[in-house]
Amino acid sequence: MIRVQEEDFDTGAEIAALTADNTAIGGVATFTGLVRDMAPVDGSDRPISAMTLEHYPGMTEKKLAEIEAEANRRWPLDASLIIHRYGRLEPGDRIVLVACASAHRQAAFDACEFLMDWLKTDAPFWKLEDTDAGGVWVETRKTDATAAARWNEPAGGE
Amino acid sequence: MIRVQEEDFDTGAEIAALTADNTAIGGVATFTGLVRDMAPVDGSDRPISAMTLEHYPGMTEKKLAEIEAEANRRWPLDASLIIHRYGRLEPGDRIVLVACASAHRQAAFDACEFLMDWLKTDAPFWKLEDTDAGGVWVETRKTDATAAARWNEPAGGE
Amino acid sequence: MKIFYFAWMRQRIGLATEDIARPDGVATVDELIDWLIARGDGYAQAFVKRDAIRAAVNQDYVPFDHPVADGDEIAFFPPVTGG
Amino acid sequence: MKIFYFAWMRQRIGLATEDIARPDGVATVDELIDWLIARGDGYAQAFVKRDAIRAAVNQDYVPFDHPVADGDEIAFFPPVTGG
Repeated sequence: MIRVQEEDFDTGAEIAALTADNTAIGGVATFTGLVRDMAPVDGSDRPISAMTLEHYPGMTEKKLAEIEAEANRRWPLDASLIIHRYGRLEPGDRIVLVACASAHRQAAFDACEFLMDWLKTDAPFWKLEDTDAGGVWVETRKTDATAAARWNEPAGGE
Repeated sequence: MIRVQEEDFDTGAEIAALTADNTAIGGVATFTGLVRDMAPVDGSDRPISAMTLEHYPGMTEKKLAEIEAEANRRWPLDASLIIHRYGRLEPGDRIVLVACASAHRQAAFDACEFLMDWLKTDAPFWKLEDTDAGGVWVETRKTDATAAARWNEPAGGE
Repeated sequence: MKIFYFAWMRQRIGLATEDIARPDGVATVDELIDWLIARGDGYAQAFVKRDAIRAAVNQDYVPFDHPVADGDEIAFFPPVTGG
Repeated sequence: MKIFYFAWMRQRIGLATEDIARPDGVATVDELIDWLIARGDGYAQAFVKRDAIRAAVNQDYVPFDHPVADGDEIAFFPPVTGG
């Protein structure tokens, strides 16, 4: 299931709903992304007071659904969930939740990492941070591309 | 923080408490383990109606605190939490929650996997499953030992 | 063609979206970019780091040699930073 | 010495815990196991897969050549299955 929304979400309720009525599930791996109070700007960390998340309505939902389907092809998941917020957020606010349920612990973890890595490099979202130097568009981090690339390795390389 | 308890826990509230008042945290990786409705007994899956978790009071808390400290030494975590239940549980019930918060996504994931792997192989808990063939003590799985062993590799091998 | 611009490309161009008829001689994303740059400074500024820009046609990522046609939904945006 | 048994070892021995004075000639975990097995069938059954058993002294895992002393808290248990 995927959801793109402006409003906050209740992590516990979302996880509970994901596993309700399926007692074959052995575990749920999740990642919750939060707005940090500091951001690197031109090489040094600056405090940020807020963040505005822009996205591409339509394409966002399409790509999220595609990548969720891909995760379900790659790993034996019983359930999966991606929630990504947009709009204005403040430090400490939840941005994103990825949850993967499986009978197999490692499958749940791997799928969760795969989805987070992919969200960082291919989901059409852009972050504008309000810093004391003004609004700054967040730049892509090379480490995110590296993290995402590991999932392109030949089968058995994982 | 570690807790060993008979009562259930509220995953969302636990994660929120872990990250409250620290807006330097970029994300939280979690794993929630649930009681499955089937268990392998002598090579074939059998339905289970309940599970009783026995543990070694005193040593459990000691070992959990040690391994949590080790995770904090290995990764730059802002906060971490292990909750492990004992007593009688039914399929779908929560058994364990591990949560790791960090400014760095991969650190949060790795620490969470490390703690789960360790709980499987070194935390003094034993599961007795009620199956239609009677009470069956769960046997160690070789895959758990393999999973735990990967954290013993020389630095840089991860 | 309906064209969308996002993030700092949107700010530099001063538009989030616009409808244009496919210009003569524009058959690919690359040729569309050339045509847009020629329209003025805002566009030139938006496409200045051309290699870093990503293009989508009908909500799928495409390489710049991908064809464009009337009726397409085309989007240009900087590297994404979600998650 | 206070000795604890867990899971199916506890069931086979029929005791969760017992206090014993360190027997003569018992200086290590291994020697304690030999002494316990000699006490009777329940113990022999509990320690039958001796290589699979884990031992803890004062709540730390120890190898079987670890010394035991009066006042120690000693535990024997099967491979753990938590998490």
